[in-house]
Amino acid sequence: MTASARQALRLSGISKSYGNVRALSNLSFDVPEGRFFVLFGPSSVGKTTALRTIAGLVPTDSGRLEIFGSDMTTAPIAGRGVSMVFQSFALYPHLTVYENFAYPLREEKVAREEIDRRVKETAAMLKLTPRLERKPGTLSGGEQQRVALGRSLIRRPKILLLDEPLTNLDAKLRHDMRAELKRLHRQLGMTIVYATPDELEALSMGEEIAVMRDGAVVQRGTPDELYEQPLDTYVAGKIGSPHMNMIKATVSADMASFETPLGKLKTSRKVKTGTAGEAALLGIRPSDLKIAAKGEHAIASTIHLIEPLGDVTVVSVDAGGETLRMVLPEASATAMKPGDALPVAIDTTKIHIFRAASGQAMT
Amino acid sequence: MSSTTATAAPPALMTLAPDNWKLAILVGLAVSVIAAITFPASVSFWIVGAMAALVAAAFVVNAFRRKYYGGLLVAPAIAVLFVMNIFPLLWSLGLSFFAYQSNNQSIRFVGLNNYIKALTNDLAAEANWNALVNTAMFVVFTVAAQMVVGFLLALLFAKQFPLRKYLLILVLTPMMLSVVASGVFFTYYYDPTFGILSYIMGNITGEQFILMDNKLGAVAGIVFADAWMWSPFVMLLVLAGLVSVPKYLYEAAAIDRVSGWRQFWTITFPYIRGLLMLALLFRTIEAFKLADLVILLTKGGNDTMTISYHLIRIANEQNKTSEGAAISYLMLFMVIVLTNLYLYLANRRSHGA
Amino acid sequence: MTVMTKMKGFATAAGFAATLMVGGASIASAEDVVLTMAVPDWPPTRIMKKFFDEQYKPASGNKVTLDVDFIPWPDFYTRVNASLTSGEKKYNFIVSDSQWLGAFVEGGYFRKINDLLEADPAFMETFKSIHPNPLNAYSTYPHKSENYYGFPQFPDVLVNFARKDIICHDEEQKNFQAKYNKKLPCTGEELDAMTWDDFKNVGEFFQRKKGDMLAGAPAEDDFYGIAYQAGKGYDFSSMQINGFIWQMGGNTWDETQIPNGQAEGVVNSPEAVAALEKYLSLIQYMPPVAKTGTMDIFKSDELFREGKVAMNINWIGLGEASLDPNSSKVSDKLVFGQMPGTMGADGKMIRWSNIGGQPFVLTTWTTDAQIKEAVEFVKWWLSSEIQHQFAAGGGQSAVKSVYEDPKYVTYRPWNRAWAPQLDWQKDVWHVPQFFELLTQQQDQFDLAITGKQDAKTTLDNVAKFQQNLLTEAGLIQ
Amino acid sequence: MSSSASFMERLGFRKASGVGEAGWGRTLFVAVIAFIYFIPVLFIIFTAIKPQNLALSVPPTLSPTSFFGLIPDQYVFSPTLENFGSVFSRSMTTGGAPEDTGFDRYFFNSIFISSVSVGLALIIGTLAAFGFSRYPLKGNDTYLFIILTTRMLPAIVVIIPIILMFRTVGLSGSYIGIILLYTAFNLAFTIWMMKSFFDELSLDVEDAARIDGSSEVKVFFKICLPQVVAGLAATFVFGLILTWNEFLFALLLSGADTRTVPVAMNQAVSSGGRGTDWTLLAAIETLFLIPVFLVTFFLQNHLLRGVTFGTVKR
Amino acid sequence: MSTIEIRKVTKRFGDFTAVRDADLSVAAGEVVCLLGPSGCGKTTTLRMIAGLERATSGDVVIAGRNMNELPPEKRDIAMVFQFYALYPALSVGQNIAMPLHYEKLSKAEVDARVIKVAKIMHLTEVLDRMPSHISEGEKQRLAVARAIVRDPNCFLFDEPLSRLDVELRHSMRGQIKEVLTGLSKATVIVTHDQLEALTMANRIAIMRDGLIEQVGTPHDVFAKPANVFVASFIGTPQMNLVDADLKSFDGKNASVSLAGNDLVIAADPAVSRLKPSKVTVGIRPRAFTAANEKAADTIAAQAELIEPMGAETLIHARTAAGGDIRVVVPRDKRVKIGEALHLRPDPKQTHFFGEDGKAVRA
Repeated sequence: MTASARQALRLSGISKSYGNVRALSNLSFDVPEGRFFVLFGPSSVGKTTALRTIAGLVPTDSGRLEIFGSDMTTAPIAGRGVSMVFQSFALYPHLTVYENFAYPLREEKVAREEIDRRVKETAAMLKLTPRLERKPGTLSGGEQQRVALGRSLIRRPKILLLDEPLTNLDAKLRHDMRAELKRLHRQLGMTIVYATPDELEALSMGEEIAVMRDGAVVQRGTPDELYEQPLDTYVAGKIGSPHMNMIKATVSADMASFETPLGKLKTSRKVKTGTAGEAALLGIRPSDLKIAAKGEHAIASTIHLIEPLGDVTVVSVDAGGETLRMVLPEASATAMKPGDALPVAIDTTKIHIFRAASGQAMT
Repeated sequence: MSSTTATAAPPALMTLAPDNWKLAILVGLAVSVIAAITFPASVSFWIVGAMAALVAAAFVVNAFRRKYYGGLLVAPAIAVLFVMNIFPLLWSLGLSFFAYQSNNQSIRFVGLNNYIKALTNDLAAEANWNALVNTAMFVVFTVAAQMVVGFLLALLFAKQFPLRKYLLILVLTPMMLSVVASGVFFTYYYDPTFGILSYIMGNITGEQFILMDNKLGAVAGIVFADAWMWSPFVMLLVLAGLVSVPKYLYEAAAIDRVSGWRQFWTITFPYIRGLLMLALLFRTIEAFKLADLVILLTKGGNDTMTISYHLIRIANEQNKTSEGAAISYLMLFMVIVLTNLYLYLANRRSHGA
Repeated sequence: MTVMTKMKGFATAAGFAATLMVGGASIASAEDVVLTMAVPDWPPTRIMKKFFDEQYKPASGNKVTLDVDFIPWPDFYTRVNASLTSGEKKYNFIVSDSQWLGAFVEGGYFRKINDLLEADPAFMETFKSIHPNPLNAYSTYPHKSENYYGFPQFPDVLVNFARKDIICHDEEQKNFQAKYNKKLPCTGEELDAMTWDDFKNVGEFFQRKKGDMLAGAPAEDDFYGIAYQAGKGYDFSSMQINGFIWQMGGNTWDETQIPNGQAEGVVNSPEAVAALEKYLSLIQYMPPVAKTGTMDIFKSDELFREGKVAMNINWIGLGEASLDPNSSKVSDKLVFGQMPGTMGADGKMIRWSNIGGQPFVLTTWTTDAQIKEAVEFVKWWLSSEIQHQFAAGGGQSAVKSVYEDPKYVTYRPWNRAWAPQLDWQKDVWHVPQFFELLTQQQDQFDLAITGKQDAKTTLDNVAKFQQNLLTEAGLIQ
Repeated sequence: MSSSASFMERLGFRKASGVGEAGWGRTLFVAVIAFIYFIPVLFIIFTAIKPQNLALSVPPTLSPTSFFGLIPDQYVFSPTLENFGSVFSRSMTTGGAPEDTGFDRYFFNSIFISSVSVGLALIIGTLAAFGFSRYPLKGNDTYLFIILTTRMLPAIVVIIPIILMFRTVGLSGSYIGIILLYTAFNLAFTIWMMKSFFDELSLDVEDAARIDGSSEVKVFFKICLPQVVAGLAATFVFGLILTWNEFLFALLLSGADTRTVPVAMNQAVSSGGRGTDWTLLAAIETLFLIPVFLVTFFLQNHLLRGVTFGTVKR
Repeated sequence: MSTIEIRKVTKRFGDFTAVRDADLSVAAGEVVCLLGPSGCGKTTTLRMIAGLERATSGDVVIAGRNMNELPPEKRDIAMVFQFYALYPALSVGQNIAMPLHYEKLSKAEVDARVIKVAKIMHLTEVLDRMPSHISEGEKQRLAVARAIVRDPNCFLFDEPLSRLDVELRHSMRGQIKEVLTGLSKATVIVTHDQLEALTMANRIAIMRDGLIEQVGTPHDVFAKPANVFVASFIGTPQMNLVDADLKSFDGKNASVSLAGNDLVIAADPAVSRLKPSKVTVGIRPRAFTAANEKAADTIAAQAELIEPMGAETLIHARTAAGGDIRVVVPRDKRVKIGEALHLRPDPKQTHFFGEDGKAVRA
């Protein structure tokens, strides 16, 4: 990730509508060369359309698309140097794995021996060598996913677009594939634009994440930036699992403490833009809630629901009429029962403050 | 569906360009009119054809330059259908307003006379009406028989079992027979002296059995032969529907303790309904055209004349071309009304509860 | 596959297809004259083609080819009609049923041959030596005028096919005599002398159930005395019914009387009604298929050949199959006579019958070169030698010198009945409305045959229809 | 998938899967019924190997073998292959030498005309179906319906103008004419069938190919077409069966050189002086059945899969 | 008494044994999850309970009755299918009413029951729609609604959430659990997602290759995995399972050679049974603490890949032996790629597995 990297991709003001439905609304972002860039947002937010626009599968209504500096807004698909992995994998069902791999190379008129060499190399890299003569329909989901990946990688595209490639895999495979993809990216060094609705995928793989809403980017930044400084409640709610607890509050006159149902909370910083008495929302991540140690300032609460997730347990507690989720290590939650009282401590240094009206972060 | 590249602007009206279809139409029309006036029909036909080709070519080039792939893809089919179906249909529509006999090439405009004759002339209209009623009867009986038999056959083959493939082809074979051969053989099967049917019936009842000497028997004989030949068609479509019912629906029904009858109506039937309707549509269209079996089995005797055979006699044997055209247009009108009604019903049913 | 090889493959395929499509249409040069002929596919035409190929040497020295399109009988008219009316101008010669003359002469398809006859007196003489009944039927339009259009290809009449093993059996002879006080006809001459009443007696007498005694042995299957055509298709009842009507003093609409001849009152005259009633009354003695309206000439022939019937009235043209042991179970048991007649008031037999057979005609687009060769061919065909050979091979000849030759009766067993029958032949209408007249009449007759309406109603309907149609067409004033 | 509900979908087609299993008991049961259903065909086939003089025997002869005494002798005939020879060569005159009947030509015509026209309809119709499926027009169904109506009229109605047209153009009796006609005849059905197949395909797969550098033409030929092979096969079989046995067009529009078997078959039906030659007719039909039977048999798996896949909506 | 009990149930398809000697009992009000990777036989087991498959051998007992010979309709069970098995031709309301026809209730009663269930499952708004016109989540709820409209012996769920997207899956887990708690029936849920199993089940039966490997509470299967397979299947990220040589054990501390490190670690006394041998040491990714320098109880590794997961960060670290170790650290603990780590496993969360893969525990 060098600062001087060229821009592999630049979208400026791209809009696209299907009939009355606006898929992309003045979408702009750029991706430096070699970056693992994630488009994150819930379904039907325009991620797929954005990727298809980059690939050239969807003509834009307005705006400009540059790939490595040249205008590609209306260029044919073939010359863009972009390849794509579809959510549905979109393997050629009538061709063997070998032929699926070879297809893009044949289209590029690569010599037969070279095709063979690269197919075998790719198959080896993706551990698909024993499957080369099989048809996609006979492969497991994970294998199909790897074939789709291999087919996109084999012609060494400058930009690789991945459209929710892990959605159709089962839970365990999804976890394993994240690290695999990350390794591949590091190994091959290409620019990747990855669309996903799964924040874990976004956070764990993305070097940079653009959070999308209604066809536009609402915030972009590194995983840390998004986690630590969400610009609004939308981003705050989407990034981090379990979701951030939101507590209604009123800004006090000192601009640093807030009236909440849990009592008065004093944050470690002052808000500069707010006014006293303004309605605010305090965002507290479940992991920033702790069982209060003895003597620590604690909020009294009652356990409402216990969800063991294996390594950790999500415990929902009722406090002052608000429900708060907190994440506890498995071991420390085993003895808990719903109805038990639990003293909770809040790490006030990590409270996020939003305007109740607009949802924007208060600085 | 990608057409990201900018499309070239269409050429101005008077530019001489291969994609200027507007100009091509103008030129084509002008040349055609002049040719039709100056040359005999056999020559002007080709000139008009060439002009049509010119216009078509201009359209194609235009479509190609501007990437109207849809139009390009559909064009050959439309061209063939136009030349071989739509054009002849329009031609015969035109003919139906003339008095024209093909063996005697005089032609005279008579307006709606052919239609009026077909509908009101006491001899012609009665024959037409009679043939129409018979046709309706055959449509109802043959289609009903085919649907029922085809459906039952499909039920037989709905499950996978050993040798299914081989038994299925046996049942499909009647559809592959030439109507001439199977029809002629049915006259044999029904023959009171030589035929198997009368032989068996005679041995059972001890009395002479003549199937085709009354209307009921004649209709039954024709319906049986037709149903025998075409039930496999219905079967194939229904079978396709049956095997498409997901097995888990039946499992769910078993868990939900749904009765067999209700299972059929709420699970099986909705799945085959579409294909059943398709089969019904195609077979109804074909049944409307029933002629060959009637010709072979009864020659229209015992009051089995169908509209299609009636038309063959009028238009072909008697060479009353334009009169036949008028009758067939009346018939087409009816078929279209019926089909639309059918499609309307089909759609309403699949959309309603 | 590269683009080039694909292109080559395509070009080859296209070339092949084009060859196939163009092939077949060969063009005649000066020396090579091709006469294209549309004929029904049956022995008389096959024989003609065979003789031509084996024997014909054109006097002109040109290479003449007879390109014969053998079309199956059931579709013959449909196909020829389509070819003619489509204007494809394919055939030079067409074997036409005599009744089609009007339709196609009026349409301008059939060529008048008077000029050809007049140009060649010898040819005219041969032509005139054809028996006048077939000549009128096959060649003239308007009927019995001096306008000639065709040459007889195969002249045909109805005769009585009988089983001598049955009718000459002593036991049967004796029983018949006892029952009807009349001798059961056995020889050809005795058959000649039969009236329809005798025919009816035979029908009644020989109706046997399976297992009944028949000619000294138990019948293997139901057996019937008589059969004749009573089918709805084409002309498969009119040809028989017309005979009854003419014999019994009635008449059909007479086209030679245009424009004064009437249908109403003629077609449904009391005599005609009585004739039709007579015809219908015999059907009950026939095999049951007659009741279904599908007893056409082929069905009655089949029944006869399979040994289900004692006597059958049918065309000589269908006779060959009866003689062939492969297709006939009765090939060695046959005796033939003239069709039964009606005893006139004067004690003389009246035998009017509807003529069968076909002429062949020339089409109007035939070129002069082709016509020249065509005339040569026809002259050769009508030559005594070839006509004899044709008759010997299973055909018939209407040329006087041929059928009067004593040898003639030896060719086929039914030839004895041939010449006397010729004098009693009439024909139906030759007018362009022929098919409308025929189909409506056949429909009506079918209703009568299958018992749906009586003879009077039937003929009234026929007459009314004919009167209407012919008036509209200007043929009746 | 496709944005608008297709015509088929409105008719109520839905997704496929799973077939039940049954055992030999079912086989036996179905075999009995299938056999009964097949009897009229079997009788024709048996007639083809009967001696001519037994064709109309009463009682009918039913089997070439007694099946170890199971069938009484009176119903048994001794088989012969002579009739098949007669199809191609037999004596056409009384006592004459056997001659060529032209049936080799008719068989060739049937095969050539059927395969070319069904193939052509498949090509043109598939292109059109793809067009209708991928580039939807407003009122798509209406166009399809109009195409369908071209099949609704009795053939005789279009035949009149077609004869007139052929006469003007000089296509009467040519291969081109009859092939074009059959092509049009099959087109409506082909477009209908194939459109529903294309509607089923995943558009993502096509887009994947575009991204892999394929032109639109290649996307169609290398990606879409191979996926609808079952549909092509099913459509081919249906078209073939209909075209193979077509009679009226063939009778009226084919010449002596382009005559097909169904027309020529009538040689055996009231063949002049011989009435119906039952054994000959049966032999012709049996021979005529073989090609289409084999094609259907070998494409049978595709046929059922094709019909299911193509007409059933996800 | 258990509502569902299967005893030594085996299912063979030809040569293939899908389920082998499965024993399981589910008490009234208890939710048991059958958890395992695809093809492990869990669905087959469920289908045998439902009667959709016939057990090759063994007994299926429901509500005290042996059901071996009874078809599904006689077993009085309700089931939710993986693909929901909604009747496509029936509206949502009619779908819910379908299981009630058997009971021959009056129309009013049926309607009342349907509306009641629709309220519970939030389907009131869509009662008149067709299944093809409702969202994926509504379909799933409809499938559940159709099951709970009855009062059956037990409920069976086949992969009920597998078709939903991430967010929906989260929320439906809770909803289903809530509904099941209210119903208090014996329930079997089949799933391949351990999160679903852990959150919804009272007990989890983990299956592999037709065998039930372990049955236990969520805590049991997580904290005391019976064998390597269970250990690897439960917990995210997956437990590190490292091959090691057990050199010696002094009754308290084990000395092992592991991933290129010699390590002394406190271990369960039962480890003594293993003697010196090959073992597998299992350590949860969250069970490491980072030491500043190498020590006798640390494993040396190099951070290779870093996956931020929000509150925590997953580090893939490479050991000297080339193996991969997953370590989860809180997000404030910043690690750079290539950084050398000294990882100290928590002995309490370290598991020893013998060569047979079985956990060694006192």
